[in-house]
Amino acid sequence: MAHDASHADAADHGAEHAEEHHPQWSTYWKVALILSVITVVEVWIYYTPFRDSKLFVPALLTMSAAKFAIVVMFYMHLKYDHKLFRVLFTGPLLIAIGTLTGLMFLFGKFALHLGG
Amino acid sequence: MATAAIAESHSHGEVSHHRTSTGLNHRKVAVWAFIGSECMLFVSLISTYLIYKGRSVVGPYPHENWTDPATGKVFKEILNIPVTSASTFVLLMSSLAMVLALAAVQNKDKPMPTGWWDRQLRSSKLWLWMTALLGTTFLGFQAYEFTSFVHEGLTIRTNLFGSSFFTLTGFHGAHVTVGVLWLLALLGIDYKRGLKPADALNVDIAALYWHFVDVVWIAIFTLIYLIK
Amino acid sequence: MTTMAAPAPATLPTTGEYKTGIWSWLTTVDHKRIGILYLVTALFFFVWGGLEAAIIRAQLAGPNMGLVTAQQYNQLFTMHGTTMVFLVIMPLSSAFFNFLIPLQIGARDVAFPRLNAFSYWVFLAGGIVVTLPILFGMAPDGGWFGYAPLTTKAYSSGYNIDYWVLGLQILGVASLAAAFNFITTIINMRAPGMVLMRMPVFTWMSFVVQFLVILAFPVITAALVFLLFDRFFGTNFYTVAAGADPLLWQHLFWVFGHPEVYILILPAFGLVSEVLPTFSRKPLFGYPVIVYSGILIGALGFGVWAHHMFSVGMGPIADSVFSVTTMLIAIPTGVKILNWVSTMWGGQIRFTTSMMFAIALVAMFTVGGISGIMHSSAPADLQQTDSYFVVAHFHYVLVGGAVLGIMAGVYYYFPKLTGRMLDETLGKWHFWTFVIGTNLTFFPMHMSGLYGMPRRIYTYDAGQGWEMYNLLSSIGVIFQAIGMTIFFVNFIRSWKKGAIAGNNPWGAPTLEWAIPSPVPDYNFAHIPVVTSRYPLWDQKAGDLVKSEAETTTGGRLKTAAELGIPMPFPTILPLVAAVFMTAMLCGLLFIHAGNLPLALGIMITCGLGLAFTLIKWLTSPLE
Amino acid sequence: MTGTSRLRRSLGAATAALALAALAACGSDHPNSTFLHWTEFGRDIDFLWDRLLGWGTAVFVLVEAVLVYTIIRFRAKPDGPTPVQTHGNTTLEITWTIVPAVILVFIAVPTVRTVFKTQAKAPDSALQVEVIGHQWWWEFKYPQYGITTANELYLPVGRTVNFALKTKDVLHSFWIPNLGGKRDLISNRTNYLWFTPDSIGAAAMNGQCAEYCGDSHANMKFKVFTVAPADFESWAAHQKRPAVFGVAPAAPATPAVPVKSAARGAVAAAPAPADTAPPVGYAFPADQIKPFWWPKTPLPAGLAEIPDAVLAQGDAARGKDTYSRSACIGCHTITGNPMSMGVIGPNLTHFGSRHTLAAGLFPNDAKHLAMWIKNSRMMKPGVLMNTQGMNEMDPMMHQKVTTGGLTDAQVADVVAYLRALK
Repeated sequence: MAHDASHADAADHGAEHAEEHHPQWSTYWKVALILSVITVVEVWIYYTPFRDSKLFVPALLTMSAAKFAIVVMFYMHLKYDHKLFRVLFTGPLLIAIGTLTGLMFLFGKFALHLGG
Repeated sequence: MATAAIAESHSHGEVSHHRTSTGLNHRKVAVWAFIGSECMLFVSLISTYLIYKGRSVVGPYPHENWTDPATGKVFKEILNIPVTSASTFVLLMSSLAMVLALAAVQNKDKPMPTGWWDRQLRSSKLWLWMTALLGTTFLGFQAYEFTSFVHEGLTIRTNLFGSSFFTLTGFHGAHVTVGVLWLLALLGIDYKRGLKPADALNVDIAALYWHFVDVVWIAIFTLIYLIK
Repeated sequence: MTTMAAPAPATLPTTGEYKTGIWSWLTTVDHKRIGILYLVTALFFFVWGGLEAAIIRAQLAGPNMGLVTAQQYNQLFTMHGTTMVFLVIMPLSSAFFNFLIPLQIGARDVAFPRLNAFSYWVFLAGGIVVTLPILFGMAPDGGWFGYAPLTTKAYSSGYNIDYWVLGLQILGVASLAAAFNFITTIINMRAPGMVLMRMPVFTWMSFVVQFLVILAFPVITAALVFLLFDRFFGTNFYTVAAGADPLLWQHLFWVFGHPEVYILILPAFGLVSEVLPTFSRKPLFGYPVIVYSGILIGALGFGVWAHHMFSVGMGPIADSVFSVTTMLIAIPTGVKILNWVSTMWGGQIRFTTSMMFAIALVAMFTVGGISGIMHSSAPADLQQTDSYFVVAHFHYVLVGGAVLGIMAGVYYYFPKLTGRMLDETLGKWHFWTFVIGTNLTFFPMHMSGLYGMPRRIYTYDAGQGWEMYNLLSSIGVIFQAIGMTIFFVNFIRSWKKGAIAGNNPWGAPTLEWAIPSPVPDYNFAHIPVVTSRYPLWDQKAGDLVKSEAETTTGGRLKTAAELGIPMPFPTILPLVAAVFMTAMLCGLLFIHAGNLPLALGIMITCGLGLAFTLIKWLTSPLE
Repeated sequence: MTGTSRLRRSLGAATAALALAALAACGSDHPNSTFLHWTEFGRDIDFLWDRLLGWGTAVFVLVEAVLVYTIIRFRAKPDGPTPVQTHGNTTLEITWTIVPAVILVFIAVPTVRTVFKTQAKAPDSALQVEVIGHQWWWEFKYPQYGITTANELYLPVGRTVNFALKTKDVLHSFWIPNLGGKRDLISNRTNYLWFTPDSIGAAAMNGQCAEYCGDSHANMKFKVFTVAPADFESWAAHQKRPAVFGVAPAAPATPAVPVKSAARGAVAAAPAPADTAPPVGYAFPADQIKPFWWPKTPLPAGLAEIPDAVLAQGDAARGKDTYSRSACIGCHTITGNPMSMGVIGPNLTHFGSRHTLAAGLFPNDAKHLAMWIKNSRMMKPGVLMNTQGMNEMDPMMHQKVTTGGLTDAQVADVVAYLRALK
């Protein structure tokens, strides 16, 4: 039922994969539900003693990454779209995450103190 | 630049004599490249916030109370998690509205279903309005947050936390504002001549931008608000 | 070999309706004309930045000289660096991106022609904002990497740094807009059969560079936004008293700054990768390796930034990691050098001026690359960084690499640009004086640096063992100046009077040489179908271009209209948008002047003007 | 060390053949050389440098030789055949990917080892020196001795010195090329650098700021003396004491400056006070300092000198009075002078024992000191210290000094006072 018309203008483009795998309305609702649940869990654990656990930050980062990935894959339909877009997005994203990680190390945010 | 790239618009991508080597639309390629670039912008802003976290010489602080040694005045931890959780939820729901708007435009020429709810799902105007309103609500939350912080004694000039916090969230807010204006422009077209499946690409591109601004907030909410 | 022997026509082809006059240049959206605008503007700034360098070298020719004051000197070296990086080498590369990319991939234009014009006008505006103040003695004086907190208002209370921050921010917009444009162009507008691994290496390197731009410039944008907010709105990003960490600026700057080095050098690598095969009459040796090493250099370029900061005390782990990643970059770079030499090996080398510049790049970049390895060793770098040794190093990279490569490109593509040849005799004079001058200027700097001379000093004392090296460097500048003067004479004369070039004067293999010189506004009368990496060597001419009978009428080339090719309309809107945007940002200067209402008035007025222009732009048809 | 110098010799020969010959022949003396082996830090760096230069030269020679051979051997011949259209050679390309990688291992391993070695914690017995950068001068503190001084650094031979590097304003970089690499002074951070001057006797050398820090970056130098341990203790013991007004020199330490000012001819030596107070401590003997070391900065045009006759009239006691009532005390400390407690400018307690003034910019003699006091802003661009001479034009404020200005005679008195602070 969901038909991707956005490819109609692309003259020499085979519309085959877009036809088959495009998400349904129901997918969008399910995704919204999952996103909401994760957000609720995130806020909930913020108010529990788990907040002082060593696993708190990793847990939050994992949930946040999951939300990030779900939105990108389903709402930005990167899961279904041309693989070029995946490259255009994940390449820069990886460099960005690498830079963030590098900076955190350099400013001692990961507390890796050896020597000096 | 995004707007300028988008401004290379209507007659270009859709004109049939312009074949493209990948079959992809120019503007959509450009917007994905733009989003990749924005990743680096927000990573710079987020990194700066995180680097400066805990380094302010005076309060108020995000997660701790602070007593001004000069006046003895106590400043409470300033981040308001319940309010921000609500605004985060609003922004997430706006993304849902946005995909529904896109789906509605893509399916404009299908026979109209009979069920009331299914008919609502076909209304691009409804979902575009919904997205814009949810986006505006998010901005309202942010305006509330900013003004209450100022009342509590935190401005962009107060300390490192203030400078990096307001700049980061302010840049995000500016992106949401651009997104809302973009949605209003699409609504203007919808009212003037109706968005058709051939316009789906225009909505698609706006949606990509909108969702990206949403995922940035997902990162900000966790990294800035929830992690101490 | 099909086109190699084609006799040059006696006259230049004309299309009849190619518009001339100032207005046609202000409104042009033709990538070739925009390329020419970039070229001419960048060459103008080359003279400007060169004069700054000449004054610097005159001041340093001997010890304790008093030609300029300390403050003037500090402005001169800041502006020399800023000018050469942002207003000379980058836009010279942009000139080639604009002119060449569509031609090399068989396209009629870039993906967003009006955005392309906008990029140029924004670049020009940013260039004016950052360079003009030197005429009033108010030029930026914080060094080209503008380390905080020296650049904060507490230590630089004048307007000098304001112009730098605003100018760089504006130039960043130009680079980003252009990069999105070229990424889209290369991905989307290749001719049928022009798969990625058939693309000319220049286009490949340009493709990598555009990604470096879109990933590196946002970082400097953020860093500059912080500085701008600090200076105009009183934020604390670099305020020492508020607990700021000056290393924040340094890290953000070099996260941008190191990829920027590759933004400067890779286009030149691309150009010599075109020149060397043509004049050796051999395909590029190891094309895939050259391409992959270019990508690898670009990607690794994001993991080495802190090697500019070995003296700041990052700790042994960071120093070691960045030392090793920096050394890794030497591998793909070395591979490129050896592949270029192997391209010439076994060939029939023709020593045109273009080829000589390309060979000189291989020879001289090697020196810069080796001194780069010397910096990569963190403890050794502690004796080298911020000394003249590092000045020698990056001039070997940027002059011995980027400028020589671009010069090879200018001599190579001038015929395609203008339809006429640059004079080869003057070219040889240019080559020898410039290359000798370059070595004479920069090689002694290795020595003065290793013998303890720090960089960025406006004067030095007698008896420190530096006099002779400095004198040699200063004499070298005279040679460079003579060389560039010869070049400009040649450039201007040949534009009007040079020998007629014909389609393919060099017997080159790539697509741009299949069409007339100068290139008609529609580029390709029909879009070619490509089946080879070297179509003009491997394919029949008839497969690539229409016959002369089909494309000419009455002794002239047919117009786009006659051929039924839709062309984008010229428009002034990109220029207007660029002016509004620049004026809007410059309104901030009145905040510094203490006149908030005027600042707001200017910014709101220009902001509305910009919005109105963009709406007009958005709603007017492209073609 | 012998092994490396043999390596260096052979490589030096190769390099000379590559166009250095002319340069090396002309270059006679390099007093600020970075190749010296005077500290373990310097030796470690030079060890790496030898490897870098060796491999670098080898690669350079190889690449350029192949390049030159190629362009000569394969130059186009008339009617030459179309060359064989080779597209590459996988074996070759893999080879020249792996070979550089292997060479890099030989550089990377000692690099990493040296990084960790030189950045380890300094031994606890080290002499602690706190270095504080200011625009544009250096403050040196010896916390173990309770000494604060400026612009001249005394280091005992054979003892590890650990510098704690800080800055009061913008970034600077602490560099003594003869002794080893540089380290930056970063606002809101403390950096450390340590080494042991163990292979050099008493020597005077240069240090300088290596990070651009504004107007007078070029003029932010400092002077370094390596001295025998006993001499260091003598120097330190005296520097710790409050200024004793009117102290006579024990040794011929008076800077009888043996050089000529490039611009103004001979530099006048000031009359030494003929008092007989307690002896001063060790100061590096001026006559053992090589000519390169003495600043030859020209005097600014348009700044009137104070005649020698007026300077000769300077009286230290009057000068103390004038000094103690002038603006000087707002910025300078002289321990022993209770009026002089300022901390913005250099500590002047034993100013007379220093050989240079204005961060190594001028020799510390009466003439230069007088002109410095009169109009320091003409002597050194951008300095914070106000112009003090009566009716002098302050080049930064663009106005003449009137109230509070010092006449030439008063300047001469202050000069006499400051120079008496041995």
